[in-house]
Order: sequence, then structure tokens, then C-alpha cells
Amino acid sequence: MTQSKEHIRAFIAHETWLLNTQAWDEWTALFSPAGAYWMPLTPAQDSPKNHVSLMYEAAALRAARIARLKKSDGLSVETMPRSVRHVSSLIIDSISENEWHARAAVMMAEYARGEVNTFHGTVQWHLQASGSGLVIELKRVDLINAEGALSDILTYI
Amino acid sequence: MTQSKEHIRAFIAHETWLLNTQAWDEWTALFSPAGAYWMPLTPAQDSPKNHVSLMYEAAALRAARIARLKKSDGLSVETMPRSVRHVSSLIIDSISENEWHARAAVMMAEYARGEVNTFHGTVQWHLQASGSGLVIELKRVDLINAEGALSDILTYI
Amino acid sequence: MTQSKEHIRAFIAHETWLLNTQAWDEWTALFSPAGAYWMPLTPAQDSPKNHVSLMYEAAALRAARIARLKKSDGLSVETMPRSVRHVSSLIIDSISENEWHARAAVMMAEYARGEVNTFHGTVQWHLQASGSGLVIELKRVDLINAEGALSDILTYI
Amino acid sequence: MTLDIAQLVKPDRVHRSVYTDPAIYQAEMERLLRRSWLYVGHESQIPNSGDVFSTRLADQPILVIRQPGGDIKLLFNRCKHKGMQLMADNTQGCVKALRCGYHGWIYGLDGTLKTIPSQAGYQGAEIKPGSDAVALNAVPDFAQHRGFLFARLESGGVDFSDWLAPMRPSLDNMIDRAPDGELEVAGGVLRYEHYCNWKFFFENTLDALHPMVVHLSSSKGAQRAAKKGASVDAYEARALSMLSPFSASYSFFDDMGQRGGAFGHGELGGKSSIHASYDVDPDYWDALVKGHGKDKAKAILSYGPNNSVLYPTIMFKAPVAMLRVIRPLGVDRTMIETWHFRLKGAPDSLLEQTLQYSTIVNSSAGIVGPDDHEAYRRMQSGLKAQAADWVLIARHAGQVEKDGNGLQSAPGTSDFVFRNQFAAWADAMAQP
Amino acid sequence: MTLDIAQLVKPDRVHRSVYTDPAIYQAEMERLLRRSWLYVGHESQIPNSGDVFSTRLADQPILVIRQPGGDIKLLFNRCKHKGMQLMADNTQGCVKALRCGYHGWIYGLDGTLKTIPSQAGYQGAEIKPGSDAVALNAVPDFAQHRGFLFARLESGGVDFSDWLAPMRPSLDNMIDRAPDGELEVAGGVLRYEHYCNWKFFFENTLDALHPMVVHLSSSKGAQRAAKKGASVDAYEARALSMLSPFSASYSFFDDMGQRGGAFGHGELGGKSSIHASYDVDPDYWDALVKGHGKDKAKAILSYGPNNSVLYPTIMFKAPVAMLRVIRPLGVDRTMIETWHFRLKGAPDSLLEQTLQYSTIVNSSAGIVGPDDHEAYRRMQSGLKAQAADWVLIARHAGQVEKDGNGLQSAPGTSDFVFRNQFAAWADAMAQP
Amino acid sequence: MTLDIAQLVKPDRVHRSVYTDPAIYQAEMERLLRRSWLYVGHESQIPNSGDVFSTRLADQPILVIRQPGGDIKLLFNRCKHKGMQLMADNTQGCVKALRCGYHGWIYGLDGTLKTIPSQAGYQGAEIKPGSDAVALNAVPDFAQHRGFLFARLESGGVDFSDWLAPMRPSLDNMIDRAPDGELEVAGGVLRYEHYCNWKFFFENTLDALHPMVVHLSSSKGAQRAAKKGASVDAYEARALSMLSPFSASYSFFDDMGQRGGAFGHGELGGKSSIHASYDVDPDYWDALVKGHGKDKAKAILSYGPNNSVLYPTIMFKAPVAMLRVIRPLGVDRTMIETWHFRLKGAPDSLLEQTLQYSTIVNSSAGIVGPDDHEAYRRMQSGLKAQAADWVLIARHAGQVEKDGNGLQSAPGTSDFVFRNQFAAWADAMAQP
Ligand code: FES
Ligand code: FES
Ligand code: FES
Ligand SMILES: [Fe+3]
Ligand SMILES: [Fe+3]
Ligand SMILES: [Fe+3]
Repeated sequence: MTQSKEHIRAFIAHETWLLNTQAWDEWTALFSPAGAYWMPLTPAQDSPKNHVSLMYEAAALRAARIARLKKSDGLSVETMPRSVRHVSSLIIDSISENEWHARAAVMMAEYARGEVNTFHGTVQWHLQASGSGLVIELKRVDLINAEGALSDILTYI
Repeated sequence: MTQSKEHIRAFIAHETWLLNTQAWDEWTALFSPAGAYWMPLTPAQDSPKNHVSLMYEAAALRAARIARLKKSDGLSVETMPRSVRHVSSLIIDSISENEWHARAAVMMAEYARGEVNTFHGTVQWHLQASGSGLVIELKRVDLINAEGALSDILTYI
Repeated sequence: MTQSKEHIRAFIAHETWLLNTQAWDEWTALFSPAGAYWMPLTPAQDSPKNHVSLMYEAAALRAARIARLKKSDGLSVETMPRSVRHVSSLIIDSISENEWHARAAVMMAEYARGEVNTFHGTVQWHLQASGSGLVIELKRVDLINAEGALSDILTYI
Repeated sequence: MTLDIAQLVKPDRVHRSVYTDPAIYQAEMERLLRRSWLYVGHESQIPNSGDVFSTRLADQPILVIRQPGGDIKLLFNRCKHKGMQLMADNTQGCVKALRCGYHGWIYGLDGTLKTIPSQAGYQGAEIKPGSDAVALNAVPDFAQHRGFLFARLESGGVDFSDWLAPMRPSLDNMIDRAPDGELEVAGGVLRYEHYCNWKFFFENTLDALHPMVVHLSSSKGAQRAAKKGASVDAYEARALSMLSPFSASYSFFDDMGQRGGAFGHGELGGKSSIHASYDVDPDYWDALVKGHGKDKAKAILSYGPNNSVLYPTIMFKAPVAMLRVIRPLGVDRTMIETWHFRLKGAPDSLLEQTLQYSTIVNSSAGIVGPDDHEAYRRMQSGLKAQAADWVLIARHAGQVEKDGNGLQSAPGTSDFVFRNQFAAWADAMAQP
Repeated sequence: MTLDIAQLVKPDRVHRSVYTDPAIYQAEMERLLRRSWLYVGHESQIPNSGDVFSTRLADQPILVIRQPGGDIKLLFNRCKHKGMQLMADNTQGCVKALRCGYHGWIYGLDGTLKTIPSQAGYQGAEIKPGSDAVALNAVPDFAQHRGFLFARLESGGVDFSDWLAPMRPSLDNMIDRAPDGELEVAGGVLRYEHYCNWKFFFENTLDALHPMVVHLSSSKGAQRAAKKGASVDAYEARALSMLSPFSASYSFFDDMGQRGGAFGHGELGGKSSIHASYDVDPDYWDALVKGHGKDKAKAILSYGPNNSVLYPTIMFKAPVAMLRVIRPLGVDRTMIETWHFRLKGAPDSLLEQTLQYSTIVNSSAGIVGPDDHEAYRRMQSGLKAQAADWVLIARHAGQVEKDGNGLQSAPGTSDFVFRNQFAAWADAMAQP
Repeated sequence: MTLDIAQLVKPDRVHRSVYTDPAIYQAEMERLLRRSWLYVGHESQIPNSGDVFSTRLADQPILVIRQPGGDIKLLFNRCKHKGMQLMADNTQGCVKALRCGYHGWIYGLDGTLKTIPSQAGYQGAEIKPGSDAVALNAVPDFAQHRGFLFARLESGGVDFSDWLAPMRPSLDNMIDRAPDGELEVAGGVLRYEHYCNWKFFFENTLDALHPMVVHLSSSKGAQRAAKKGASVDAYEARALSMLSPFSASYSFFDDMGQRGGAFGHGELGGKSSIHASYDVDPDYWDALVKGHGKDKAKAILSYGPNNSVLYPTIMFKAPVAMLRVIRPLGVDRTMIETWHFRLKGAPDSLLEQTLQYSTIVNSSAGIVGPDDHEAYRRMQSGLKAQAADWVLIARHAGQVEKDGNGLQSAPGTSDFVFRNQFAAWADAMAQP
């Protein structure tokens, strides 16, 4: 089924709300079976394989991280990080009848161990129609300071 | 009169702009007579009465705060705080024909005494149709670090 | 040709994306020949001529700055600043059939020499129809702390 | 460090450096905070065996744990293997044992080492389960009073009961206000970061000269809003009635009186306070009479200091069942926690009132706290002026009267309570 | 603190620690800044009785107040009760009296204590209205020159007029450029936070060797844009003409000359400057002739140093009527303010030009200031290298000539002005 | 500064202040870091003449430049004129000469001053092209080993080859894993800011007792995900297989063994490691045999320490071709860089594996690194507890055996490697 831009916009707002409310399971379920979350290290990076990344997680690694977050299991997530994302200036382009590319500005603020850390960048989604809805093939976040000295990022942006 | 989502979206953009331009009187006039502004201390908080909050202000307390802000009357507001809010990823749900629930990500930056402080969280509105327009029954802001050690918040988020 | 609000919204998202991806040349081409970018020092400022500003650049000064940014030519831009803007709560008003005034909240994060600096304020555009598209007559950014002690701003907000 | 304390604290003034000098702050940690009885918490925070919370005493990381037998133990939040902090700051839980998340050493609730993974690697008597050398260190001095927990990091000095004595009636008054004679922590804790020296808070809290200046705009704003009144419901009306007395007259505060005693303790009000005019819920009155008898109930409600200070970390407000504790973070940085109490046996309206007061007054987003905070910040910066070295505390000099319980009393707006704080401060700081 | 200043400042070099050592910075505050004439502001900031602004001199909070009689007074921004800073930093207002927002003490505009709320609580002669002991402290030394305000935090040392003398002709030139012979502050003030030692700014501002390197890309960019020109209106064309001379040749700057004199004062240019080629508005010329006569008008416009330094806090630009002042915040942090002046009696175009120049050049968002700032930042970090201890100021060593007004002159690109700054610096720093 | 090092480092424990005292950190910079062989980089970062990168050695800004003849030179990143840092930190480029962006002095690639703009202004022999006095300062000691670059900021002390000797076989093993016998930097560098003392990292990296505690949840999570498996492709399956061994048993780690030698060097594993079970790409095996012969190929792959430490700045992982280097920023702040290497002559899958491991394990956004980091942070805060002064490193005391290459060996979970680090640390710190 073809999706209107309005549907896609709502899908992305929904995706953001799930992350913002720490609804990790519902969030990862938005991905296609092979869908991946990617934070490259450099803006020109075209693959997670030939260059180191900040994060590259398909379903299994996401499941591992999410299990930690949900149970506060792991020293760094013991205090249960709480985070919120600000997605703005969304632009949606059709790739094909069933495929879209979306891009926006993104900022994430993550609260853990008494400190708030913030991260800024752009975000891109590769979306596909699936049944009556949409799935994420790839979500890519490019931080402006990805190559700088960063400290912990515990949740998804 | 029933409101389209587009109207509600415009209403919220207008509300944000009023806050962002320190148009306090027009802003508080957007609330229903019993409408309240609430910043709980914990995400699961269901009432301002059985748990301490960061802020809970209905019309009278808002009037008291706004009088201070408008006249820079009070040590902490002497330098006239200037603040701006970023509201994004808005989702609107109908509760009934005349009632809506809206939710989004929010960030506020407040400039006072030479410093900028920023606050991140989610925001929710309970809106009702009123005559040809809308009124706010409740605006609720949940900061990600509400339970952490915060310093002054002088204006509304 | 008259533009719908949806077109204007898309134009502004496009403008933001160009800035966010450091596409300086395409960005400055969005301005009308006499179009200017302005960051006043005070909120009430009505002209760049009778009061000092943080920035006031028409086409020629923008060309000079952009040449520096593109070639990393200049001590302060040697490390090629990377920046991203978050524009939200956009409101569009018609001034005439071919003219619009748009306003929003804006935040910019700029990464240079290993540090991220952030700036918050409101943004306004004066837009005009031009052929089948739109041009910027004036883009004005009012930072909440414009009058405070600021450090370097290297790119446009 | 050699500090000429006699040069810093005079009968009628103190030197600005006591608030601004990092070396003096460091000495305060060593000489005053480590050697004083400090606020720990309330036993209701850890009702059951294995309940535990982490906090700081002075700058030290501490665990407070309910033992299986019901006792409470205070342990340093520091593994005896390589030293990792066992629990993150300001967290809580219920545990069967304390397990270090670095190499998995497991301690019993009393701090005894129970298990070392792969223990065979250690020889000798020291590093093995049960050994004293690797038991979690206990805080040397610990005391309780009707549910409130206190501790001292360095042993020696005054007995707890002697230390508490001057303020004990007031603390008891707060507790007795519970029909069942017991309090419990409820309604969350506010943590408010202050950019100032910790001592400003303890002066301000007994400073009856500042409300009608600092809080005038909030108080008058509430009065104006109350007058208009149209859309004010009972809940918000109470909020306005809480703000209104902040601009009470000097004579109101003078009449309220103040009292000070040993160890820097002191309080403002007693027979009256800015809370005295609050309506009393008839159900509460009934419960109180049922719990204590009519005479005692009357006595309890007829007394209630505005603010009481158990120097140097505690301020409590008996009439509204809340307690504020300072956590010093640096010479010009202090965290202030506000804790709220449910009066056991009282109707919900009492806690509701406590929480509403705190939301309006103690919150970092309120319209009272930030004005006090701004005063402290400007004290911190104003005292950088080299032209004037002294902070005056001369008001009502010599005008004290003997009061009950070893206390002395003075008019509510006297600086006696500040002189009394600095006398204790100077005593402590003069001991190397 | 014992500083071997002779080991830090040599005839042709200075030791890197003068820029990087926090102990030296602290000594600068005590020995140099407190004992020097510092920039305060301009009287036009407070034209009417009761007008007041707050600022910092060195690290001290100061109030500058217009008295009813028209005089100006400088008072420490510090209440004599408990010490609160009366006005927040960098604010202004018009008041009938100075009221402390903590306990409401009210001072007259001259600093005399007028009212203590609930005064009866104080006995004795000290704490009462009119008492010297509780009057706001005045800054000991204060001086004015044709509207400009200067002060010194510690009394003693050189007379103001002697101190000003070497640079007085240049300051007068800036003022004389007003047809009415008076300036007034206008068009806002830029505050630019710099992450570097304050002294880099005073060297850089007289450093004629850096523009064609540091500002080349901005200058060339402007020249290129000017050449294309199509859509450039007159206003932006002037901006380009302001940027263009930043890459003028070494000989242009050498010919411009430099001069230095007592107290570290110095300047770059005089007969010529990078501003010399700006078009003169004919209306301005007419007004200037009307105000001063043709000969003096010519003389005024034929002179104008690029940058003049009144060490150690002031740099001014006579040809474009602006003044920059440093507010040191730490060994590696400095705030720089830029003030702009309206030439009384001149057409609006003059102020417009001043403000346009400042927007392009002095703003933290411009394409000139951030390049200078980056140079300072990299000086601050480069000087951490332990392999090389010295900063060279040897250029044109010994090549000075006697000039008028007690000054000596040298080619524009000489390091003489830096040697001259450090001679004054070393003099001051050698006095304990 | 007088440090009683003997009081800080005991055979079985170290005093907490070695991690927390700023004065000891400062002494470490002077006595340990400046006098040790430090990691600089790899020659493949600058393959061609004029290639240059900026970095920090200890706290010093350094340039590393390929000379026209192919040599590499290390110069202080500090102009000899006034001291500006020539290149910003952590940048790189290819240049014909080094030009200072402040006044345009131009240096040859070897640091010789070539050009001074407007040179005529300088007299005398010192300040002119070719003069030693104004040549960029060279780092005194520099050494290379098969592409890896090392340097020492202060001359004297142990020869490089002696210093490398104990760990040379392991470093060679990493290099020999390239079929062509050479590595090159590839795939980007991770920079991870740590809020802790630098020494925690070097202990943790050889700490075989922590993975099954600290990394249990990540390892078990991967194992669970692998079992479900449905949608896991080969690429992600490898990720899971990398995480899985992090919770290997104590005996697995004990059997892996550890070895330590002079200068604080040491390593964990050898015959086995957590990488030992990775599948070997058959194409790689073929290439390795082709490059080295079958016997040597087998020998190379049958050896491979988990982590090897070249104290005090380097950790490398031979089996996965990566190297981590610490850049200390303060007593409680450290930046850790991770560099990755392509094995020349090997198929792409090898680099892919290296990069995948690093993304999962070393990245600040991974699910391994942040848990280690949290342990370090809590060490830093836990050690503020005054009740316990000592960090225990007593495990397997005395249980060492002589090993090849001047090393001693111990069970994998022994604290011997830590004792060995602190022996070298104490030696260095005892020299004023
Ligand atoms: S530090 Fe606690 S078990 Fe090792
Ligand atoms: S501090 Fe100014 S009146 Fe008390
Ligand atoms: S500082 Fe390098 S050329 Fe002047
Ligand atoms: Fe108060
Ligand atoms: Fe410059
Ligand atoms: Fe680890």
C-alpha cells in the first residue's frame, strides 16, 4: 500500500515518541527483519564494514542492548538512562512507489548518573511499505562531532 | 466546533511562539478557567497532590509569576529572563469530539544573569474546544532530569 | 505564482537542510539579489544601521564568508566547522499575495576545534514569490543571549 | 593549615573569607563536617531488611542499610578490593547482599565479606571472607531519634543526645504532630543545586528580616490574585494563603521570637510562625485528639517553630513536616535536598499541604526558592569586593534572655542566632 | 608571592609563563590592575541624576552613579550589611536611591546609608543612617577626561593627567572628530568572550605584522566580492571597503608608524591608518568645519591612529569612534567589550559607519574577530610547549626615534610597542 | 615537590592518592610521562613527503612530519616567533612547508626557519632563516619499529630497543599477521573521553577478573540473541560471537596466563585469548601461508595475547590488529584513542573484523566500553572515601614463574601485572 507523506511524517513522530518514552521493544519492532540502526563515524562513510562506526546494530544487537536498558543490567545503565530526541525539519523523498528516504535534524539529550549529555546531528531513514504500514530499513544518525572526543552514548538517538 | 489536527497544530505553534516571545498574558489566556500548568517530579506521577512537583500552577499562581516576570519584580527575575522552547514531533490524538491529547518532545533554553540553562523532556497538552477555538485544560512537562539536582527554572517550558 | 503554506514549509525545511549539510552555495542562492541575513544584538532592533549587530550580511559578505568556509581558509575555520540547526514551531503569515512572513524557534549547534557550542533564539523569514519558487528577502535570527558575552559563531544559524 | 579563626569571627561580624576561601571550605570539611552529627535520612526510607540507599555525608559516599534484625547500619560506599563505589550516588534498592559490580566481591548486609569469586587466588589471612581487613568500613558514630538517622564520620566529641537536646522539643513537636506519633518519608525528594556557600542557607533560614524584601513580589502577587479570586479553587486558594504571610510585618516576625543554643542550633518562631494561620482539617484534629488526648493535641498544635536548625546540615519545619539538608559540593556550590513526611494516622490533606508548600516554596522552579538563591549568589559575588571585609551580625547585640532547655531567646529579627552559629563554627574550626 | 620578574621579561623576549601561569595572573590583579588607571565608561551612559550602571574593575564589582549635582561617583557594588551585590553585573537603571534587595537597606546616590528597615534593632554609633562605617565604599581614585571615566582601585601612584598625557592627543582626536567636540555612547555594546590571556589582545591590536596573514582570506574575499560587484549596494560596498585594507602591505603598515610612551601606552598609525581611505560624507565635513573651523577640521581628519592603547585595559580607534576594554576573567579567559560613540553634531552616517565596522570586525560572529581569537587561543595552547620558553619581541630592536609628547616612534611593524608594554608590566609587577 | 613514593606503593597495595591527587598527577607528567617512551603513531598515517599530523605527547603539542627523504621528524607544534600552535590538535595535512598562521613565518619540513615576512626588521644572528635559535624544536628521542613510531620528550634513560624488548614478540606478532609483514592504519580512529585517571585503563585492560562481572549482561545478551538467531545474518552473527566470550570462565582466563616484564610492560593471554575462537577466513590463511610459509603462519596464528601493554601509553591487541593509546588530560580525565590496522596482503574480511570489534567494544556508544568506563568513574569516586586508603593488588602474590624474553608469567587472573606496573611507576616517580 502506498503511503502518503502525512503517514510517513506520523510514522516518524511515532518512532521518536517511542524512543522518547523508552518504549524500546515497540521501537525495535519498527525495523524490518534486516533493518539496521547506524551511527557512522564520518559523514562520508558509505558502509559500516570498511570504517569504524559509533554504533551499528541490526536486530540481534539491538535486542542485547534493549535487554540491558529494560533491566538496568550493566554498570553504565544501572541508573536507567532517560533520554529525549528532538527531530525537526523533516523532508521526505520517494525512492520508489514503496520506498522513501527521509531526513531531518536531530538532537538527543541523555540523562544518566546525574548528568545530561547532548548530541546534535542529522538523521536519515530508509523506509519501506510493509503490509498496511511502514518499516525501517536503515536509520542513520550523523553527529556533527562524531569524530571528536565523545563520551558515553547509552541509548539510541 | 470540531477542530482539525491542523488547527490544533497551529494552536500549539502559537502557544509556543507566545512563550518564546515572552507574551505571558496572552499565553496564560490560552488556558481554560481551571486549566493548569504542571511539571511533575517523576514520570509516573499521576497527581500534583500526592507527590511534590517542580511546578503546579493554575490561573492565580500563573498570574503571580507573570506579574513578577513582566515587571522584573523579584531578585531572580531582575535581569528579565529570556527563554525559547523547541517543540517537535507533535502527535495529536482525539479523546472525544471536543477533546484532544497532544504530545511532543520539548526543550527550553533560559537566559538569565548571563547564563543559558537548558531543559529537555516531553510535553503533553489536554485541549478542549471552546467556542470557535481551543483551550488548554492541562499542560504537562516531564523533564528527563526532573529528579536530578536542578537549578532555577524561572519561566514556563 | 502563489505558494501554499505547504510549499513554504518545504522551502524552509530545504533551507535548513542546506545549512545543516554545509551546502553554502545552494543556501545563499535562496536569497533574492538584495536579500540579507541578519542577527541583531537586541530584540527590539529595527535596523542594522543604527545599532551594532552580531551579523548583517547581504550577498557579497556572504560570498566572502562562504569562500572561507568552503576552503577552510582562515584560522578560525581551519578545522572546518560542522553545524546543525533545529527549526521548530513554524508559523507562516501572508503579507500579500506574493509575500510571507514566517517565524519559528531555532537552535544551532556548531562544532569547531573539538568543542560544540549551542545558540538558541527565534528566527524569522521574509519570503517573496519569484518565478515558480520563493526567495528570501530577509532572514533574521534573534538569540536569547545576543547581548550577553558570546564567543565565536562561525557559520549561519 | 594554620587558620587564625579568632581573626575571622568577631562578636558582631564575620570575615568575608569564611564564605569565599576554598582553603577555609576544605578546613570546614575536616574540622567541622567530619566531626559533627550530620543528617543521614529517615528509617522509613528503608523499611525492610535489605533496603538500602546511597547518600553523601560531607564529601563521603555512604550506604545506609536495613539489617535482617531490623537495625540500620552505615557503611562506606567503597569496595575493599580496589575501591569502586558500590552503588551510584542517590540511588536505592532492596538487596540480599552487596555485590561490587567490578569483580563481584559480595558483602553481607552488615559489610562482612561473604564471597570472593575465584577466591583461591588469595593467600594469607587478610583477603578472605569474614576477614575484618576486607569488611566494608562502618561509619563510626550512628544515632537515631524516633526514626531520624544521624551519623558522625569521626568518633569522639559530644554525645548524640546532648547534641540533639536543645532542638529535641522542636523535632519531637514535628513527630508528635502525627496522631500515631510517627513520621514516614513520602511524596518524593527535591534536589536543588545552589551556586553558593552552604552557610548562607543556614543564616537565611532563620533570617526574619529578609522575607518582606526578598519575597514581597511573590507574596503581594498571591494576595492580589486571592483578592480577584474568581476562578481560584480551594486547592489554589491554599497556595495563595501559603505565599501571603511571606511579607508579614517586622513586628510579626519579632514577636515570633528566636532561640539559640549549643552547637550552633537555633530556630525562628515557636508560639507563632508563618504557618500558624493555616486552616486545620477537622478530621486531623479528631485524629490528633484520639492519638494524644485533647490537652496534648492542643499543646502540640499551639507550638511550632517556623524553621529549626540542627547545625550544620539540617533545617526542619515542624508545622509543615518537612526537612531540608545541605550537601556541600564546594566553597560556592551546595546541593539542598527537601524531604517530606507523612504524619502517620493523619488524613491525606496534611501530606497534601506539605507537598503543596514545598512545590511552591522549595522547588527550583517555584517563585520563592529562586529569589533566596539569587540572594545567596549575590552574596557570593558581592563578598569578592576587597573594599569591605566584614559581614555584620550585630543586630540586637546583647539582647538575649534565658529560655527553657538551655536555650537563649531573642526577638525574631535578632542576629543572635547567627552569632550563635558562628560561635560553634569558630569553636570547631579552631581545633586542628 | 616572590616573583623573579627580571627573569621573565628580557629586553627582546618574555617568558611564556607571563601568559600561562595562574599565580602570575593573580599577581597581575594585585600589582598591576588594582594600581593602574582603568577604563570605567563614558558619562553619556548615565546622563541624568540617579542613572547608574554596574561594571567590573579588575575583578571588583562597581557601581557608577550620576549624582543629583551632576557629579559621578564610583561605589563598590556591595551592601555594607551582609555584603550582597546590589545590582547584577552589567545592568543599568535610573534610581532614586540604592536599595539592597536582601534586607532593604537604602543608600543615597552618594552611598550614604539612608534607611535601615526596623532600625531600632541596632544599637551603637556604627550601624545607623549617616554612619561612615556603613556607607557604601567609594572607589578611591576617579578621573574624567572630556566625558570618559577612569578609576583606580588603590590610591597612590601616578596622577591621572600624567598617565593620560602620552595618549591624550589621540583620545582628543577621537573626541574632536565630533563637530560639537563631544561624544556619546550609542548603538549598543558587544561583549565577546575570549579564551586566552588578556595581554594577547593588547599586543595583537598594535601588531602590524598579523593582518596580511590572519585576515588575508577575509580581505581577499571582500576584494573578490567587490570586483564582481553586480548586486552590491552602497551599504555593502562600504563593508567590503572596510575589509579590503586588512591585507595591506607591510610597507603600508611600516609607513603608518607606531609610537609608545610611559605606562605601556602605545599606538599604531597616525598620519595614516586602514581607515584613512574611507569616503568622507560631505555633510560631515561641513559640520566639522562649522564646529571647528576649516584648519582645525583638516588637522583633525589628517590625523588618526589605527589603534591606540591606554595600558592595561583600553584600546580605542579614533578614526572610527570606538573603544574596546578588557575585563580579565582568569589567566586564560578575558571578556572584551566594544563601545561605540556618536560624534555629536555629525550626520547619522558617521555612527552608521562605526557600527558597520564593528559588526563586521569586532563581533563574535564576524569574519575578522574569530580569526584573531583563534590566534590567541593557539598562543595560549602553543605556549604550553616546554621545549621553548620565550616569546620574541625583538623586531626593530633599538630602532626608535624621539617623538612629540614624550613618545618614541618606530616603524609600524616594530616590536617596540610590545617591549614598551612589558617594560611597564615588569615595573608594576616588581612592586610587592 | 617531595613525594614519599615508598609510602604510596607497597608490595601488595597502592595508596588511593596515586589516582586522585592532582599533585601526583602533575608529578607523573614530569617524572613518568616526559621520561618514558610514548606512542606517537604509525608511519602509514603520513606516507608521502610533507604529510603531517598533530598530536599530543603527555601534555605537549607535537607535529609528526614525513621528510622528503622518507624520514620522519617530530617537532614541537609551537612557532618560534611568539609561540602560536602551528596546527590545531588532532589534525592532518600534506604541506610543502609549515607556515605559521599568525605572522607567516615559514619553516621547512625539518623545522628550519625558511622565511620571515618582512625579514629586514630583524637584526642579529638569531632571528633569521637557517638559525638554530628559531628552528622548530625537535622532540629529543624518536624511534621506529616496523612502522610504529615512538618518542620520548626528555633525553636519557633506557634505549628504545631495550624498552621494547619484553613486548617486541607480541608487537611483531601483530605485524606478522599481515601476509606482507606490514600494517597500515585504516578505518578511522575512535576518540573516547574518559572521566577518570589514566591508570585505571592500564589495569583494567589486563584485568581478567572483571569481564564476567562487568560484561556479563552484554555477553549473555549476545548469547541469547544468537540462540534465537532467526534473523541474524552472518555479519551480525560475528558480532555476537565477539561479545560472547566476554563472560568466559575464570579458569579460561587463568589458563590464558599473563606475563610481565621491565618498565611496567605486561600482557594477558598468549596461547589463547577471547579472540582465539574466531573463524579464520580461508583466503587469509592462504595469503598468510603464501607470505610466511606454512610453519611460520601456523606459529603466528597459534600465538596472540588478548591485550598487551607497553607502559605507560599503549595497549595493543595483536589478534585483532588494533592499538589503544591514552592521552592524559588531568588527574580524573583521560582521552583514549583506538587505532585500527589493515594487514597488508590480507583479504578485506580481516579489517572488517577489526572494525566490527571496535565498533562494538571500543566505541563510546557500544555496549562494552561504557561499562568499563562506569567502573573507572566509580573507582575515581569510591576512592574519595577516607575510611580506606588502599587499593589491593595482592592476588597470586609470589606466584610468578620465569618466562622467555626476560618476562615472568602468572595465572591470567593474577595481580602480578599490576604489581609490575606499579613497580615501574614507583621507580620513575622516585626520581626528582
Ligand atoms: S573493586 Fe570491588 S570487587 Fe574489585
Ligand atoms: S545584605 Fe544588604 S540589606 Fe542585608
Ligand atoms: S607566532 Fe608564528 S609567525 Fe608569529
Ligand atoms: Fe527566603
Ligand atoms: Fe587582527
Ligand atoms: Fe572490560
